[in-house]
Amino acid sequence: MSVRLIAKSLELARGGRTLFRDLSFTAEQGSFVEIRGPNGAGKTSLLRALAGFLRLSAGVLRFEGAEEPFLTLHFLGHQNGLKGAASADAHVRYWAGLFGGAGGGVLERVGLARAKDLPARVLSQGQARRLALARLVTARRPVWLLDEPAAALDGNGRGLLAELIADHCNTGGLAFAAVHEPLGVASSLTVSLGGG
Amino acid sequence: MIEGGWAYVYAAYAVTGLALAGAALVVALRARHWAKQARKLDTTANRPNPGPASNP
Amino acid sequence: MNPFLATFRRDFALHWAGGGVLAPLGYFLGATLLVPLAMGPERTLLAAAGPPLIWIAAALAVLATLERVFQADLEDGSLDQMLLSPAPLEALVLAKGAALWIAVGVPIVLAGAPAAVALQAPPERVAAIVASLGLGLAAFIGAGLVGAAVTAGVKRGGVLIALIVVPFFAPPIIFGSAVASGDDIDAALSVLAGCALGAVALGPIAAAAALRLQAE
Amino acid sequence: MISYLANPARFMALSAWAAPLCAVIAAILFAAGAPWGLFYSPAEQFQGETVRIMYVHVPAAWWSLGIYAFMGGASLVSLVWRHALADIAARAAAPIGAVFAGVCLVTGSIWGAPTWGTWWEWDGRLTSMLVLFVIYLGYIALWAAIEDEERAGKLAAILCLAGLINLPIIKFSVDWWSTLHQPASVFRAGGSSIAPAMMGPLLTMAGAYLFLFGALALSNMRASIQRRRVERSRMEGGA
Repeated sequence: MSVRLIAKSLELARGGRTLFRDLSFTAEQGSFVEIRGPNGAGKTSLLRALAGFLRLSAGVLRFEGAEEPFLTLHFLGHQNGLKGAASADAHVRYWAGLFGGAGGGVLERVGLARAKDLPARVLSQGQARRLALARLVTARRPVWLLDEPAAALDGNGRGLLAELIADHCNTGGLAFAAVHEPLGVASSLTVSLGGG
Repeated sequence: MIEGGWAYVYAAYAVTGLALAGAALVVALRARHWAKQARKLDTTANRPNPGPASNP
Repeated sequence: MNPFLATFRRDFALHWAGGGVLAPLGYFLGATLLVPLAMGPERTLLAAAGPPLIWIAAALAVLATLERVFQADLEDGSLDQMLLSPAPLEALVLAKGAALWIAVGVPIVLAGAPAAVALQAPPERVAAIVASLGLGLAAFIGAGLVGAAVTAGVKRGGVLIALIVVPFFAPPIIFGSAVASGDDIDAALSVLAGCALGAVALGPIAAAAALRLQAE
Repeated sequence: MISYLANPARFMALSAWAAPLCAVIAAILFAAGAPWGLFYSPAEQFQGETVRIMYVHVPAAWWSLGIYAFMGGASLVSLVWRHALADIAARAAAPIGAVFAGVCLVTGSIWGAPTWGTWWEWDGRLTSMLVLFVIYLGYIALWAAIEDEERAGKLAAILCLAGLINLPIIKFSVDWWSTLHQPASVFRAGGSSIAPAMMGPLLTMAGAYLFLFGALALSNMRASIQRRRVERSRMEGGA
């Protein structure tokens, strides 16, 4: 399923302040888009608008090749979306049910196989972020919206992240990432916000 | 027939008068305060005086 | 496993974690204990007025569990994931409500039997009281979901939820207490069932609308 | 009409003369209605003079419900057409509705005191009004508790509509509850059985309350709009 995301003159105002205006871009299938900009420039808001959580003040957003946009994307925010009392394995089973995926071999993929039965609260920051990354591969969804995905990841954690994104894009996926420094994946498009 | 009704009647009217007048007073004061702030904002906005902006 | 069951299983498990149902259940029994302490141990007085007061204890116990139903999901980012599920958010909210009803509601309902007897309810009425508590708890939770959703973003919103939801508790308490005090039990039970169905049907819709706003 | 009013600047221009006009009309109606009810209308065969309390109690009862219905309408407009002004209107109306409900409760208990022999009797109508009063408090408290004003408006709108749907159910259950526990209360507070001579002052006072609500709600809205403008300019370091 090939997905193309077309954005025309997007505009967003929060609490009377305009975060961005006349933002247009087209993201082709298989591309990795970096979203850059200083803190408070609206990177997170843009990602949440792409995810459909946030209503744009103006502009047109079109997911070509997907009937229901929110069914075609994964969202990785600042928080990991983890429940401290639930084990890593329980999280994967829950996400498999929630998104409708198989969820097999996912923990191995992100290097958390040994921590399978540990409750999420005992995981380190890096391990927790890896578990959140596991959600991206639990159910196959063409569009990834990643908000500073490398946060709290150590060296080989970043390696894993780059690998996941590269695999995703090579197999026809599309990924957006709000970043402060490059992730080690060639980006075919850069959207920069808050230049002012 | 209830005797001495007038005491109750005056009590009820007094309470109503107090409550409604009190509410009106609070609303009027609040409206006046923010009208003044808005006016002050307009004067400093379209008359950019060199002096420091008078923050309330 | 579909999203509804997945959410139900997860919330049900989370209710049992960390001491689980001990706190709400203990609170229910503690609140019931306050009744004779307040009214005196005199049995005839208790028999006349005691049983309906179980409903105050049940309402308090439910109110105590509502604050974290959605606040936790909003804070840890789980709400965003629920919005991306194929199942409508209303269904997932219903699943969370059902998990709360079974994990917390049912134990309180069962504890209602000894509590009713303790408050001098006639033994033959205890079954009706337990049935009414089951329906009443569903009505409380249905309404409580709305209160929990609109205050999810408020820190220490527990007291605010209580204030917001108390008016919605009036009908279930009226008809539930009528059953407890033995006034035409069948009529009261049927209307109580109506309240419960209404709350379970409408609560999740309003709560989901509020949660979508919280996620903005 | 809704979109016409939706633009704050136009609303400010319109309300600049509408609010004082409502205030003047309300003052006139109060000045006419109160003496009319107090001195120029008949006492009642059984209640004697205390029936005159009806002229301050009944309009308060009518409008505390009417204002909540108004808030429900504004909430619907806010959620469906997303007008920010609708949120401001509902928030401006709520405290006035609460004051009217409070007046209704106090005057109701004063009115009932001679016949009931106590200052508060759990009469069906007064109990429903008390529940409505708590609903108003919950609505106002929710607004106060949420920092983000835009979100607070929409969440309060949802709560208001949930309350609106529940009001008839609450009214029904409280009425059933009050007949269950004691016979229908003795005095007839409203409804068709009002003597024609009493309708004059009653309707005048009802008009007075309505225009008072208009004046207070409009000025509350004006204040909220100006407050938002001032705070927003402060936020941008303007003032």
